[in-house]
Amino acid sequence: MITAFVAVIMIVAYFVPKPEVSVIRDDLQQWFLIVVTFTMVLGLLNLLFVSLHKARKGRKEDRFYNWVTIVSLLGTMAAGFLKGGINSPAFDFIFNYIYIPLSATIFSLLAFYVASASFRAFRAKSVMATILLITAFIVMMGRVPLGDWVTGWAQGTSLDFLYLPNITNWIMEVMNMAGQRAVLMGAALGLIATGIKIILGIERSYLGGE
Amino acid sequence: MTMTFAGAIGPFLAGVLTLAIFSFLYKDNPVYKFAEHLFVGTSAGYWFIYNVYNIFIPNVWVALHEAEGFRDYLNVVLPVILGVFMLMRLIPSVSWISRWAMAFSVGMTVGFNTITELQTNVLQQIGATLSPFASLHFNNGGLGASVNAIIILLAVLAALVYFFFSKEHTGGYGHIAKVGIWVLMITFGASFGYTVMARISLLIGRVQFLQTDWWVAIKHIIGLG
Amino acid sequence: MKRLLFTVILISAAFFSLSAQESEGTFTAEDVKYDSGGSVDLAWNLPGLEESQTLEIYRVFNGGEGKIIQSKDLSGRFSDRNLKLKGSYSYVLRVVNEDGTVAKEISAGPVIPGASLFSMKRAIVLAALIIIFYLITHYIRASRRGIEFPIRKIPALESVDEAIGRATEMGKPILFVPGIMDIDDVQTVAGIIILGEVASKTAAYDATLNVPVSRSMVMSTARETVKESYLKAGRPDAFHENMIHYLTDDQFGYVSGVDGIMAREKPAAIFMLGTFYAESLILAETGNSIGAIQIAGTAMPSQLPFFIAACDYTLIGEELYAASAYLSRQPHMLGALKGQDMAKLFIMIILIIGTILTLLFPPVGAWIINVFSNIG
Amino acid sequence: MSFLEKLDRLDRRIIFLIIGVAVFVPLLFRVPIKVVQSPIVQDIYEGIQALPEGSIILLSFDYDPSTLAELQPMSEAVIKHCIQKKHKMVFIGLWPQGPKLAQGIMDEMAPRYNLQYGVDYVNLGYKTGGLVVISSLGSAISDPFPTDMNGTPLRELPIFNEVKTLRDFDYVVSMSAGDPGIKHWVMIAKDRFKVPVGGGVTAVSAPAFYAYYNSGQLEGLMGGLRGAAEYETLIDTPGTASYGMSAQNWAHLMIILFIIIGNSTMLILKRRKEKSRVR
Repeated sequence: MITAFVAVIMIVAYFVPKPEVSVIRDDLQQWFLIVVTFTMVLGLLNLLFVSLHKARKGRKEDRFYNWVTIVSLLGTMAAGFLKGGINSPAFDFIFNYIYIPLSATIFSLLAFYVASASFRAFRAKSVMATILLITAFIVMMGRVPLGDWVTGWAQGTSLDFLYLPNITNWIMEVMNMAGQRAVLMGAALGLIATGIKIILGIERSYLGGE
Repeated sequence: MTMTFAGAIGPFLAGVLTLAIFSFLYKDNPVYKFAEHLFVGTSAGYWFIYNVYNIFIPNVWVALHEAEGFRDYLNVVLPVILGVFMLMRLIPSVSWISRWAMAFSVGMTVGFNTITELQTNVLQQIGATLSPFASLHFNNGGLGASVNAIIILLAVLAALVYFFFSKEHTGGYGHIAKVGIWVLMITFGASFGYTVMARISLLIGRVQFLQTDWWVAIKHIIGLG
Repeated sequence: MKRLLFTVILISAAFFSLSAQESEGTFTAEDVKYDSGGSVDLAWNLPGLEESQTLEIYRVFNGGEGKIIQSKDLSGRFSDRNLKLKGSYSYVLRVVNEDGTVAKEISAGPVIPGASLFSMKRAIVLAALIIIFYLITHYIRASRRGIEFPIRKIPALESVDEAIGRATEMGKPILFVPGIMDIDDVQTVAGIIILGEVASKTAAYDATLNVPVSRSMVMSTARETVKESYLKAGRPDAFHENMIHYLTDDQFGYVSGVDGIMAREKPAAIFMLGTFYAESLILAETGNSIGAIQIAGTAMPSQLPFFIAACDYTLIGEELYAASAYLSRQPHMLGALKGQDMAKLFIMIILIIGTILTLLFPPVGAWIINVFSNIG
Repeated sequence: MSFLEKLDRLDRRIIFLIIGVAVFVPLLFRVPIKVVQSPIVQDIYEGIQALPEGSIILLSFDYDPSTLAELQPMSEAVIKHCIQKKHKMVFIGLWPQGPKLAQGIMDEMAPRYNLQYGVDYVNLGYKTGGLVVISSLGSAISDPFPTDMNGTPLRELPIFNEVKTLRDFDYVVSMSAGDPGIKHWVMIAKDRFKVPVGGGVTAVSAPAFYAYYNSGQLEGLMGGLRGAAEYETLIDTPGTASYGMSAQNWAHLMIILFIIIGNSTMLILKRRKEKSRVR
């Protein structure tokens, strides 16, 4: 009920720019922001409780690490409330020398996983996978000097179209664009249909089955 | 490069943490676990503070202080109440209250997404596919672009055919669907190639950091700098 | 003589009026019609502006004045946006000499930046929404009247039985990963619906199901759903709450947790259905290395390549949403899916007709393109 | 177990090691690599090159440290180019961390090239608001930025004798990792105020901006590390991107080899199995 009501207001308000109506849309958006912030607080409390529980009653060898989580969480929050807030030197230090290196490094681990997956998992098991691999191949070659070395002879000649960076650009600008568009349209329709089902009350599993 | 001892500590610490994460590649170990838990804690704390300063303070605190009249108050108090409902999930006996907040949140996302998805991902994409045809010409300069516009149109159509669910992929229709899935595979292959590149760039950034900033900091700390 | 005098007067009048206009210039402020409100169009024309002078435009509102434009252009237009609706705005244009003295002042307004009852530029969105809404509800109603809609084979979903069967034979568990987002994400909802179908099969085969989640709300929803499936299958005794367990909200913490489960329990079938980000590759690679049958699905375009390359079957984008209808075969779900297909057909027809019109009647085409591209 | 079977079940740590070495070694030896130019990068270079000496460039740092690896080399390359051409630079940031990143570059460059703060360059700092900040720059720079990053009023900085509004800039360069970013500079600075806009984005998001380039709304674009390396080659001063590019090159080569080896062992083993089954 609430869901459908809110959703319909949002949709109607989009089409009616009359201030009396569109203001509701802006207000609701503000509300949403605030509610989402609370969701984040919820996640944070969850994390804190779970860690506390594990830190006291979990497996012995894991207890220490849960304290690490708790202390770093509270420490970061404390630094944020110091004078200067988000720009305080302490918060800056945590951000620049702990948060940034850790998050960048964790994401860079994926470079290694890509490599190992390319060896063990990315196999031409089917026609589809083969097409995908060949395209990935060309694009990877075309984006580094390797592509120039291998096909540099073709550049500027009548076989210019065989020059790998050119093929890469064409794939990106034509085939990739078309495919992305179709995926976007399809997924958008799927989402809209689910939205309509939710508004009509046909779909209500998000409430945890009643 | 000038660097104070105190200034060297930060990069030094960052370098150690970087290596701690990399140590996971060999195998899971206490040093990695420490760094991972440190990351979980700091990132949760960081986003919390970020939200406090960017959402809570301007939208709740300041808004409450500058509120004029009933309506402005309502605009702060009601969402805060809904937010508190959300927190009720932590208390099992009243966790059903959080469903109201969830219902609101789902309603917002549905109402908002339905429109934006329709506008940007359906209608404007139609416009973008059609627009090259307005300047279509098959002379020397425009030939490539025109052929590309036609290829894009056909590829979009074929890929959409693949997404039809109410008809078996058989006969000529099946062939079109087949072309469609090929288009999709080429798309995914291309974005695969690009993502690989971005991930390796990130790794390069970390290695460059270790080789320059960290190295300078180490030299400094042991008194060589 | 009289005539001459008359002519002189006429010419000088014209001259004066011209020069008057030249020195005065024009400055107008108008509300933008059929918009979403909050904008005023300003236009000025000052042929007499000298090289050394600059013009400044001030917005006057609530007794306060704020400079919005500083320019040396003789004429120009500007849209003042983000104004309060129903406020009364005036504008003052001042021509300022080099030494800072004001040479001239023209005011315009007051204007009330109103909004119309309906935004014309968005009409196309409304039309599209009505059509899609009609198509989907129409086919849902048709399905309720008992009309059956066929559905094509989706290989990834055909293989669900096979995967569960194999896991049962081998006596190994089945792992279901519903992504890392909360339940208000539509993809997560789609994932949970499929979980319900998977659970009724594991209940029937008496296989072990393991569902690690990263959100508490997803956990409670998933528990309800799985419980219901086990009840319907007549195996309430086989259901345990801790089949579905919470790991952590944190992305990488969750991934290393799931990775650990894969390494320890070596599930024979792994389902990954929902919203995935960078973790897709790590999960798919590990799953592949333990030799499990992997069925994945997401609508995140950037993660699909990894799933397709490393998993046995992948639901691509819209297929994920179609999955619940496919597995449950509930009439209204199939009807909605048919409506979705019709909407797609409609888009394709627009694309084809649009192309033909653009090629044959360029002005009509330009209009169509504008309608689709410039949505207010 | 035959060699091929062993290869098929290779420990992934060996693969990790190979990739690590492929990235680490080229970076250690700093082998710059010359990359072939693409027109989209060349255009932004030529745009800045063609401006008369002493033109004023606005550089917007619209990213944070998470995309440093890709975007910082671009910023460095463009700043070096501006210094070579004796252009004056004004830095701002639409992202909170951006101006600090600009500061980091200038702390190193300013003493080396003898640049004077306030005359040759100015750092205005960060303002929240994105699109709104840009459009208010259009009316007067002093509206969103009454002072620079250090709190000095703009009238005390000589550079602002010539520059009053966004229109007075000769070029806008945005290094952009998302929203707000280069898209908004195009929408306001280019479309509304007719100031040429160019810049750089991450490799992942680059394809989405080709449309702006093709329509002429964007003068030129650097995409990812490769774009930065191309720019470095154009100004003939190899920097981090050029060194990084050779590491990228080797890493890609390795990944491509992995795919080939992985697939060929699979095929050979499959064929063997089939043969043994026939027997």
